[in-house]
Amino acid sequence: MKAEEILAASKKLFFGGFALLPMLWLYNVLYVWPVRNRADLSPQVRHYMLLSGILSVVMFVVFSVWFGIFVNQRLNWGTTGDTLTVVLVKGV
Amino acid sequence: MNVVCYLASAQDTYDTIYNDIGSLPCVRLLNATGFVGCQSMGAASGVLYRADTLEDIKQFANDDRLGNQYTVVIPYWLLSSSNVDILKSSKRLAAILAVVNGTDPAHAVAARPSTVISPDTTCPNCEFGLYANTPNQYQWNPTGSGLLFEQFDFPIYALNTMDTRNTMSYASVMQAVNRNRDKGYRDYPLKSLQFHSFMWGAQDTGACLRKGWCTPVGGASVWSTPSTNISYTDEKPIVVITAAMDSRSLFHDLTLGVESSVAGMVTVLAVAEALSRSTIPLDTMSKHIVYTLFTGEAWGFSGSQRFVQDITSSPIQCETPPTSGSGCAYPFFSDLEFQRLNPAKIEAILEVGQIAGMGGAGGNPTLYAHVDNIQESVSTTLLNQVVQIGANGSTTVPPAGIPVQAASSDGVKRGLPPSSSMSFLKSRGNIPTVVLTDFQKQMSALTNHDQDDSWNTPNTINLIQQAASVISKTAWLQAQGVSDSAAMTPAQTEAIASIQVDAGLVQELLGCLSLNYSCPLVDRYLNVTASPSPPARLPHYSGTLYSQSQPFPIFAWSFLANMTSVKNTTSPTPRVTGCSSKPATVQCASKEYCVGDQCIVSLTRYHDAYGVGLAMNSKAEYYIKDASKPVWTESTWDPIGLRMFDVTSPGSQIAELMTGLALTLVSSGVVWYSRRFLKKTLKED
Amino acid sequence: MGVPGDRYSTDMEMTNRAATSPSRTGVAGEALGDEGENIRATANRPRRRPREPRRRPRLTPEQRAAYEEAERIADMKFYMLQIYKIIKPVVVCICLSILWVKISMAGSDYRPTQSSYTVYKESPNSTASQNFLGSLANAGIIIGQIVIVTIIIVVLFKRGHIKVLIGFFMVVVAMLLGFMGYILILNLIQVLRIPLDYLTMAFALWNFSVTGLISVFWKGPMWVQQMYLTVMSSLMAFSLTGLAEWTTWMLLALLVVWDLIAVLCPFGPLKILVESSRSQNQEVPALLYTVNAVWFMASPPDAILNRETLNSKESSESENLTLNNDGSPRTNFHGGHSRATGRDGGASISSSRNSGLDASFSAHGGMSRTSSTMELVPGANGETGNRDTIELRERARSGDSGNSPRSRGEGSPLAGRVARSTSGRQGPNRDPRRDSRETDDDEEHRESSDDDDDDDGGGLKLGLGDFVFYSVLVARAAMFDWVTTMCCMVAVLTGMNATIFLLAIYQKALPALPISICFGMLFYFATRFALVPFLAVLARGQVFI
Amino acid sequence: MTLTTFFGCAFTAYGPSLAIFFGSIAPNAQLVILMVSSAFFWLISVLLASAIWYMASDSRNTFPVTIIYTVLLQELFRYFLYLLINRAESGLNMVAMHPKSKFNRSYITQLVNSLGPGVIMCESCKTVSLYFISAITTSILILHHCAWMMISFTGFTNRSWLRIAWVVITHYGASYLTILNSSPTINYGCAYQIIGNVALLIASAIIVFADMRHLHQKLS
Repeated sequence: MKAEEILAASKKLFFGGFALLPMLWLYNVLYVWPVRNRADLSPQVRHYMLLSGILSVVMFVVFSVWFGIFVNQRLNWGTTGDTLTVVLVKGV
Repeated sequence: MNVVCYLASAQDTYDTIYNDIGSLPCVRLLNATGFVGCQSMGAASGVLYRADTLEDIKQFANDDRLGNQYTVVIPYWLLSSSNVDILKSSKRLAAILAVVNGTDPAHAVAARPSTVISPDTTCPNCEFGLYANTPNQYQWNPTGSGLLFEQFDFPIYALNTMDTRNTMSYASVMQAVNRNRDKGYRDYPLKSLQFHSFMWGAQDTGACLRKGWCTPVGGASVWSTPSTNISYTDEKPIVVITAAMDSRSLFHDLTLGVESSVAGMVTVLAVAEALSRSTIPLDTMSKHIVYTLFTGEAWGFSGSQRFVQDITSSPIQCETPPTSGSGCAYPFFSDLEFQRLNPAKIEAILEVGQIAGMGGAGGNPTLYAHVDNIQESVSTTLLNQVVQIGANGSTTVPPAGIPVQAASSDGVKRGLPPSSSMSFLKSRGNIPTVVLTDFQKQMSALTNHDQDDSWNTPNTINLIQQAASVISKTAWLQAQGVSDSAAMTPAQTEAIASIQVDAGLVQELLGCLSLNYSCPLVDRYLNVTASPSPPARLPHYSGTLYSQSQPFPIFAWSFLANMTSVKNTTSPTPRVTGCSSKPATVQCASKEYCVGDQCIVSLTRYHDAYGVGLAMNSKAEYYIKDASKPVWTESTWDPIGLRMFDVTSPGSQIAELMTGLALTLVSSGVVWYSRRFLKKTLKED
Repeated sequence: MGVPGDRYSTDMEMTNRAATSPSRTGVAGEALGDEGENIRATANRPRRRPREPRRRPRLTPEQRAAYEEAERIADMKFYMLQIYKIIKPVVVCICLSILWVKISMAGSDYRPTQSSYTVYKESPNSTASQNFLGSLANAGIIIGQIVIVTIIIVVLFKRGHIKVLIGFFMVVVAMLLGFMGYILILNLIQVLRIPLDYLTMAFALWNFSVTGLISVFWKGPMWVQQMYLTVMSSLMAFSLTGLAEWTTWMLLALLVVWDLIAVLCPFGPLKILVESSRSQNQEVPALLYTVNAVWFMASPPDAILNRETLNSKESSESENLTLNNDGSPRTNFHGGHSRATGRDGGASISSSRNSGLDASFSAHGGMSRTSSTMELVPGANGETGNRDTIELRERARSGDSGNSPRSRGEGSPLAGRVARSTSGRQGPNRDPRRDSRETDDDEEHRESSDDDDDDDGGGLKLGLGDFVFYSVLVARAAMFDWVTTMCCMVAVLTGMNATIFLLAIYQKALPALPISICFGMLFYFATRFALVPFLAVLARGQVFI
Repeated sequence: MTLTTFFGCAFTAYGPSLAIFFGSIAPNAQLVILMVSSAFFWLISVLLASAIWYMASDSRNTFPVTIIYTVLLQELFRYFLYLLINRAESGLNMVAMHPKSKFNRSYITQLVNSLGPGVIMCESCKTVSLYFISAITTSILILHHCAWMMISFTGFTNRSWLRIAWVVITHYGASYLTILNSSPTINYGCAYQIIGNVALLIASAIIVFADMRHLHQKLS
């Protein structure tokens, strides 16, 4: 696998991640990690990998925070809460 | 090789492990602001523990040698908020089994405390009553504990030896709990009980209805009139004779309410029977007589309020007529005949409240006539009439010696006790109204009580008979337009004398409607004994709307239809009989009903009864229209049940786990070591 | 699936196969397993080996005879390794399906998602004949779809519309991951009473399926792709458990027939497909679970310096790199879904290359090799075959000893340690070679240029469809009882092994369903009606046998 | 039976066999395949047994009879398996050298089925839950099967009837011992059963290790 290909791939993955695809960023990290130390690898790749890692973590944090809010607040939101919920939870 | 397989023989294994038990659950109900009743998210299970007295409960709470989770078996009368708090404080309460009736001495009737405490509030349904907005209204049920309005986050089930199945369950539970007690609750395996009591509904009626996990509490009221030609426009006034048909209690399967509702219902039915004897046909009188028996009264006067709301809002604009039958699809009405009643014309209301005489306040039984204290003047004449007739009756007709007093005879004007009349008076305050009860100051302590399941003959029967005769005569005089019995034509004197309440009928009705539904009387109308398992004691809980059959409304309908139908006196041709026994040959004409194997013409109708705060939209879904009015709904459940089984001690369970882990670790260690050993031997060789 | 070691190791074998008979060489390595040490030493600089032809003369005829002798065993071992590699994902897939079913059944109100294309709704009160005909109709409809789609695919492929096929498969995979995932999530959150909001779910599904698409059709770590393929099959299987019971059995039975026809008949579409793929030298785009790493993110030998802590097998990466690197992007088109939509990829091995023997003598293989070996050893053409087999044998031996020592009697850790230490030692004296890398690469490129389809064709490939229907069978059993489930699982796995051994014997693409499914169904009914009550009785007496 | 008991029993029953599996079988291709096929053959034998039981409707609940043909069939099929594998792997005989584990799978059902809160008490020893007894017996039986596998294969390979006889006899012994579990008369019957089985197991294990040592010496 040529360094340029890696660069191109991780670049694509990195920009693709902005389509609400943090998992793609994670994927990018998994993808580049094994070869992060290749001498002929352009430093950009490492930057992309780093950024992807950070961004994916951020995204996941954001969504888990949202989920926490939802779980705790949905009952107070009334109809909105119900429409947001996929399967209404019985008994609570 | 040891297998217990799923389908093929799972059942017998299941039976060897588990013992299913007939269950009388306490369920969750919701109103505009929250929910009441019992709920357990998971399946609660606990070792059976027996507590017969308050001391036992305290000891359970303080005994630190006890283990994890317990199902406490207590007598019903120990089930109070304070005791429950004590039990919960122990942190090891899984569920409660309340024994309402039991053969064990600790649960026998003899063991019951002398003073019963009503589980209802200190003024039942008053927040929906006539005086809801008046400051410090009179509390009719001062001893009420409000247990019905508590929230329990654990299952509470009842045990009651009311029929063979429940007696068996009771027996097995008692046997198990006694064995546990003999083992000191420490010598495992102990008997444990598991409860499934998962209620879908949560928060309040609004949210629950939105999610479709609740059904309105309610049923069918019944109204009936002898004057089949009644119309909205004929200027004839109306005399309403009314009572409630349902009551409530913690365990809906046990709800009976002899005092709370049955006696009143019996009275009205007896009145209808007595008046049907009148030699002067009722439909020819100057006023209409209308009998109303309301369901859902225990739930904020749902039945009466809805009835009043509907008749006052008539004529109804039916937007979408029904595809078949009578009534209207939207706005929904199962029947529209009620539009023939003109609320403006209601000129007198005679209501029967609690008159079983089970108040516990001893003394010689007396009937009290309550009137509204706001517009007292309008009711004065009616009140006097009732009292006077009561006085006459006590002397002339049997039963002798049950006087009828004005409730305000002691000079205190308390107004009306919680009653259906309030619904009428709320819409129009100036209707002469008298509510006849057996109490003066304070409702019976058995109000909405699970143990309100008995009466004492002949006392109760006399009371009912007296009330019935008083009401029938008053209604008759009212209908005749005669203010004073002194000024009566001979015909009228002869006619009123013909109105006699049959004590035998009263007794029979009482028996049929409380303890044995498949009695000859009911059977004559509904042929219940034909069913494979004839019902005996049926709950008087109104149930949820349109969901289950309504035995008491159905019977009331048939009985009233029969009593109010056009009798031979006016129509010489005898009734056609055999419409139900020989349906092939005998068919009733249109507009005729087949009641008790007879084709009759009658104006007797059901009327939907559910909280007036609720309404049904065009998509046949219920929603809250007015949260200030009653909006009681019952939550949907998962299948409910109890099962009993052995459990091993927590200690031994831990031991088992430890054994397992140890075994695993050791064996893996051995494997690892032996592999290394083998390798070494190979290398050495 | 996940274990990197297997990947490299098979990769290794593939590599050898790419040039010549791998199994033979592989075993040669094993046969003289005692040489393990020094072989492993050479393992780490294989590309240097051609330049040091010292070893070749060491080969005497009797030794060669020994190699021939070793081949049968070798094939056996090779297929065992293949089975070993394929069993893991299959088992995982089956277990996942069982899990889904069990969880869904735990729900108080489990309504299996009735498939839209069932004309006949089974009802308990309908008679057996009704059930039979109705289920036959349902299954027939599904099979019909499968057949049609298969034929379409074959036609497209023969016309060479690879892009269309790939696009089609992409759509299918996206649909599977998204829609089936959605259905599964619905079941799970309903049973587990999880409050989930549409935002989070859409987000999760979107991420899940897009990443899946990329990993399956584009680049990415091998194990992620394998994971996705497995999960996807389990999802498909779960969605098929929605079929009524009789329909399921009927469907499986018909599938067996169809599979036989399609793969074995002279005009069976799949046979045509395989042949045309061979003649066109064109990889069939299909969802095949390849046990071999068809593509790996390569790293130069010097990376080993920083990877001493890792698994010793990575020392063979250098080989993978050079042999696979430009085969890789294309081979990622192991795309599209197979059986779920009707594309029917039986367990197929491009046979002409798989057995060492007929590879080395088949014209194609021979040509390719000679052409490739020209650069390696300027020598008499007659000899080349043997020569470079020998060389490659050594190379393979080295690689092999690097890879799968565990398959031999003595355990791996020791070997691993040695290998690691050697690789460590190799580290420094590698560095100069990085300059000469280009030339090496060129050689390797030319060598591998015409072996591309080899490293796809090489190694065992199991159509995901087989995954799916194995899982369907076991999941259906799981709806009944645990004993039945286990029995069916064993039956299916055994059937699969049998199929693969048959592959070893017949050296041609074989349908993977018939044996397994027949065993499975047989065991299902036998267990359900005889074994289960039997065991129940034994259970009551707590008697063990 | 609570979750604790569930895991307790699960570990007890399957811990050892899992240890053997992951320890010595999973890493090895041949062994995995051998395990699957041995399980397959074992299932066939049990299936046949159940079929016989199905037909012999009169002696369904007399366990001694059932055990006779069940065990016999198992041993028979073990021999068939040996023949097959011997044929398949003519040349390299690594067969006798490796242990083959087999999961006594069927206990799973009881385990899962009993995930509910209730337990049955063992009839012969009232204090212990039947599940736990079964778990212990299961694990012992699994180990038994491994040992028998190895012993019998060694026996088959070098024609030592002693070993084969030992396998058959101990198999019968183990099975008949388990009848004690349900005996209402003998007190602590399950204890005797477990002790007896463990004794047998130890004996077999000694034989196995002896064989292995011998084998290795021979190899070297």
